[in-house]
Amino acid sequence: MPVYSEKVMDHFMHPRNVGEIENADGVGEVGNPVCGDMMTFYIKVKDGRLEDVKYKTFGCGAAIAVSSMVSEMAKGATIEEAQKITPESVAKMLEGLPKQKFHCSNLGAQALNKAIDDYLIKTGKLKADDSKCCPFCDHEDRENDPVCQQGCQVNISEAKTS
Amino acid sequence: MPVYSEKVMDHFMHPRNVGEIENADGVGEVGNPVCGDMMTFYIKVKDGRLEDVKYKTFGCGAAIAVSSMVSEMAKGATIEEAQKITPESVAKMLEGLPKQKFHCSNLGAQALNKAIDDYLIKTGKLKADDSKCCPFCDHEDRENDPVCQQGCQVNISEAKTS
Amino acid sequence: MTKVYLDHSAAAPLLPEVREAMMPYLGMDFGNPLSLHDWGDAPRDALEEARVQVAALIGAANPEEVIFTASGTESNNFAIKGLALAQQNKGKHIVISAIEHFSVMNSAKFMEKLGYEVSEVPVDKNGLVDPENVGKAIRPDTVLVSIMHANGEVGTIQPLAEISKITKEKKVVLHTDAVATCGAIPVSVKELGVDALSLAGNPFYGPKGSAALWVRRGVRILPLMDGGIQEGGRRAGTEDIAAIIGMGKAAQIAARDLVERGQKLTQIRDQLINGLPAKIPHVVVTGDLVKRLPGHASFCVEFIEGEAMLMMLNSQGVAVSSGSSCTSRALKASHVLLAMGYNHEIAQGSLLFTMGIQNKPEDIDHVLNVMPPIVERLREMSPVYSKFIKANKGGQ
Amino acid sequence: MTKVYLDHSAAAPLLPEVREAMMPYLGMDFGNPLSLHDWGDAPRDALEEARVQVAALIGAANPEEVIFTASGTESNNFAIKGLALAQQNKGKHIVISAIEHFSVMNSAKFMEKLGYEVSEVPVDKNGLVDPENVGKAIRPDTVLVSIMHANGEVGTIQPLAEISKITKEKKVVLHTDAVATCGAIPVSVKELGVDALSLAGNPFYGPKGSAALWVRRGVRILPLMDGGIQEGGRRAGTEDIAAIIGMGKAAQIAARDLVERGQKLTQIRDQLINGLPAKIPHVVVTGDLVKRLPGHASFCVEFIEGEAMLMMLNSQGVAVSSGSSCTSRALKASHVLLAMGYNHEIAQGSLLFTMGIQNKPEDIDHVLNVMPPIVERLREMSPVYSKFIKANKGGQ
Ligand SMILES: Cc1ncc(COP(=O)(O)O)c(C=O)c1O
Ligand SMILES: Cc1ncc(COP(=O)(O)O)c(C=O)c1O
Repeated sequence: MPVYSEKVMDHFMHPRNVGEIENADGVGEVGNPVCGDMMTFYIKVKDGRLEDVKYKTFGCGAAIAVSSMVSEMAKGATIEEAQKITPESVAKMLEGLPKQKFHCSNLGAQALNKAIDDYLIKTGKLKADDSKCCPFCDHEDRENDPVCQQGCQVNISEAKTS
Repeated sequence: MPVYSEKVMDHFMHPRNVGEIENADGVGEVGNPVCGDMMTFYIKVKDGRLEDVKYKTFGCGAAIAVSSMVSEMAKGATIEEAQKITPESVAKMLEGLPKQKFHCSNLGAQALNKAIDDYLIKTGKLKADDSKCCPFCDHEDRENDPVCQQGCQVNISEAKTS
Repeated sequence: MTKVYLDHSAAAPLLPEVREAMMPYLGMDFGNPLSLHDWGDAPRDALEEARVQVAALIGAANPEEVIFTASGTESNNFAIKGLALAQQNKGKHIVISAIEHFSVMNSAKFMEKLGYEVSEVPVDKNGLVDPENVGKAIRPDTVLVSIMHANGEVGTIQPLAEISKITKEKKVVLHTDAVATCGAIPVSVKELGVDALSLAGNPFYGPKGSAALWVRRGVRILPLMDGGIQEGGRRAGTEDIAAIIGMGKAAQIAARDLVERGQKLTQIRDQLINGLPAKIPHVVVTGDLVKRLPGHASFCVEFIEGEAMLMMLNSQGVAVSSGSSCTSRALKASHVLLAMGYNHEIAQGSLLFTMGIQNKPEDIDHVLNVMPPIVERLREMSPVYSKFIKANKGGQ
Repeated sequence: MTKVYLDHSAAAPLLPEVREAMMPYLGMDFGNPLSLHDWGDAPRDALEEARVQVAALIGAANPEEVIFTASGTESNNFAIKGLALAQQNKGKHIVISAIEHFSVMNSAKFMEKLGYEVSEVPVDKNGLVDPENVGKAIRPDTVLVSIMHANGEVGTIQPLAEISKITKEKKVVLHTDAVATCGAIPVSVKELGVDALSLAGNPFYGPKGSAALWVRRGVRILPLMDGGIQEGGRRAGTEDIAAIIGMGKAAQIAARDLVERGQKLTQIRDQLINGLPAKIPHVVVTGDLVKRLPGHASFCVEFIEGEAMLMMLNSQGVAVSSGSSCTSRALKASHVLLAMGYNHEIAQGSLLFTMGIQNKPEDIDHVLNVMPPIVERLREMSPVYSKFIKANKGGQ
């Protein structure tokens, strides 16, 4: 059996919505080369809906497929709907991800959310506060652990010194 | 390749001179079930020659072949000639013995020598003194080692208590 | 010449179906299961299929609990060293039986070098461990008990389900060396109640170089093979997929044929166990007559030595062992027989017949025909026998 | 579709002659080499013949110095743990290089749990160890130095003969992991001056599950596998004769064809090493260009990630690795590239092509054709690349 599901392979080989949006309403960047995967999401908002979603991704097959899937799930959705996209729902839509890929590569939903937050902050609908975020994958559950347990699993203290 | 040489197999399958000699001139018993091999040699002496040599052996294929070969080498020899039979010369005549069999099973020369000593003591030509002998294989080089290094390699102190 | 192979505990032939199953992995499907490209797919699938098959043979709920190794010896080393070291903060005391295979016994001895203490539980004349004695041997600092499921030399099957009641109560990890039982009798890790279990492929007609350690989920173990991330990081080293798939196939067939094989082997075993002492005086059956492996008949023939019998049987086309194949070249008498209370002299006369699925009742007939003259010849040559005869005459 | 396998360091196909040589031992000659009856003869002869063949491949004077194991990983674990433990009264300090295979590195880490200290000697940008640094790392309590012969990930061959001058002078045991070199380049334990050497069969088209540790006579080592008396008591466990005879045959053929193979592989290696950077900008060759394994081409492709390239190459029928096969599923960037001074970002773009004797120049042509569009596509998608382009535009 191949490592990746057919759905993942399809999105990896034919990623949807790749690119940047000039003058995007929100931009969200997550990840870091230490962890191996980086994504930048761009959104265009109109009437509370994500009129356009684009991204650029540095990373493995899973990371690329995840970005593509997230862009498809988000495009045309309301902000509230898009905020409900989770790593789990993305993995499900992709017909599963290999276990060891789940955390590290499945950053699309976070990147999208960060782009949405960026939009919300820019438009004054949200106050900037990312104190709880991992600096590498921007996972929210960091809680000052030296290792990003819930997110990219990078050893943060080690990675910072090296 | 078989474990044993053809010569060993021949002597093992068709041992020469098996048996006891009633009213033997000398009897030599060596070995012990701890070590796995026991041999009793019987000799009949006439005019300084071993007129007859017989033996009984409890032991592995090598032990039986060794006994048989020693009996052949000794039969008809002078006492002096017979005393010169060594484990090495026996092994050579047998076209080699497996390494791990060399010490433990190659007691034939010692048993023969013990039978000769027995004859020499009985006839007043030798004083009894076996203080340096291993109690299991009767090797001479014991020198108060707890393990019979040169002979049967039995751990003497262990074997005595068990 | 009639050829009768009765040394299956030393080595068993591969089943043709097993060899068939292995061939692709010695050919086109040579890839590494860790590879992310197409060449990794077939070996990865094969690996996981074999894991399911082996788990099924031992009634393990979760295939991921099966860790493939390269020999029964490796599984036992892994278990003893890995389970003990993983708990070194808890204590440094290990309990084993007095008749364990050398791979358990010498692994425990190795742990002594690292500051552990080892207690040996005795066995009775039939080679049985009394569960109560296991309980008595357990101390507050005991971290591991290892009692073999069946002994390969005397065939005795231990009351593991009763032993596990005690280790569970005392919250001590229980390992069992089931190399001799898996594929020969029904083995269920659940019913046995053990925490870890060693098995090997060759005893049930799988390839040499195939074996496994099953470790219950949640039980901590340190690797014996440090290195890469194979086997979930628990056993590093490129997997020998051909061996593993062969073990899986053999496990599948063993599970299917277990009952039928057992009945057949028990029948010819009893033919020999009853026949030999009836034909030859002063022959004792070693091991338990009831709690016994099918296809396993072991004896001590008094007054003569095992290897000599073995060689003469060989000249009649019959292959057997004296003691376990591992001990046959060592210079010491079987520690198993000594622990069961036999003296050195009798232990030297040990002879072991292990039957396989290809053996027939006629094979046993052949043995029963050729054995008596062999024993007679060797006894005629034996100084021990002549002493016995003289002593008995003297006594009359 | 064109199929091009360029991942021989992950797994190599068996030579047909090797498979032929193995077959009897998967069939009629299934016996145990320790058996004293006829069934033991053929496997025992095979075992000793293979030992001679393997000894010949590495220029070992004495075949008895070769101990068969089941993987390169086992050989390395055996060496590091066994050589260190055998000298524990002398000292508890081990020196390794910073780019050892995980089986050496993690074995050394395991020894730290037993109270040993481990020093890592750095490497330069090409992955070379400076022998002087080995000398500096040795302390009065150093009992073992282990420096790999060649690294499987970047192909760099170490100056072992110079390193052994230092260890001999300082009277410290020197082990080398030669899994990547044996059968690929001439290896002579005498010329290298080492005391112990690990090798495995699959890299030279022998079976998986076959490997060996050579230990110079007189050098003390404790077993990793405790148990029976196989391999002179140094490695217990029933021997996998089929694997061993396969390794012997493969060693014999490798010794015969070494020079020819080396020339051919060096040629197609250089075709790729020269061709790829010429066709694609921002590609760096990793490892030394001269002191390099034949058939080994490794790169870092900037701005994109290795696995994505690997998967796209796979869709074009090309099989490669990113980092070693063992690390490809781990979540960390290659410790080898980081130790050589590459940063994380570049290290993520690692790509490894390992060629085998069946590869042809056309295979490399195919790679050189399909690679550029793959890299282009992935760079177009890469936020790192767009930042680089923007920064460069700004700078102009
Ligand atoms: C240099 C080196 N050492 C050791 C090993 C481990 O060998 P094995 O996978 O046979 O355990 C490898 C495997 O690729 C290697 O390249
Ligand atoms: C009970 C038992 N445990 C362990 C082993 C060792 O297995 P292996 O020879 O596969 O290492 C044996 C081998 O005969 C055995 O009978």
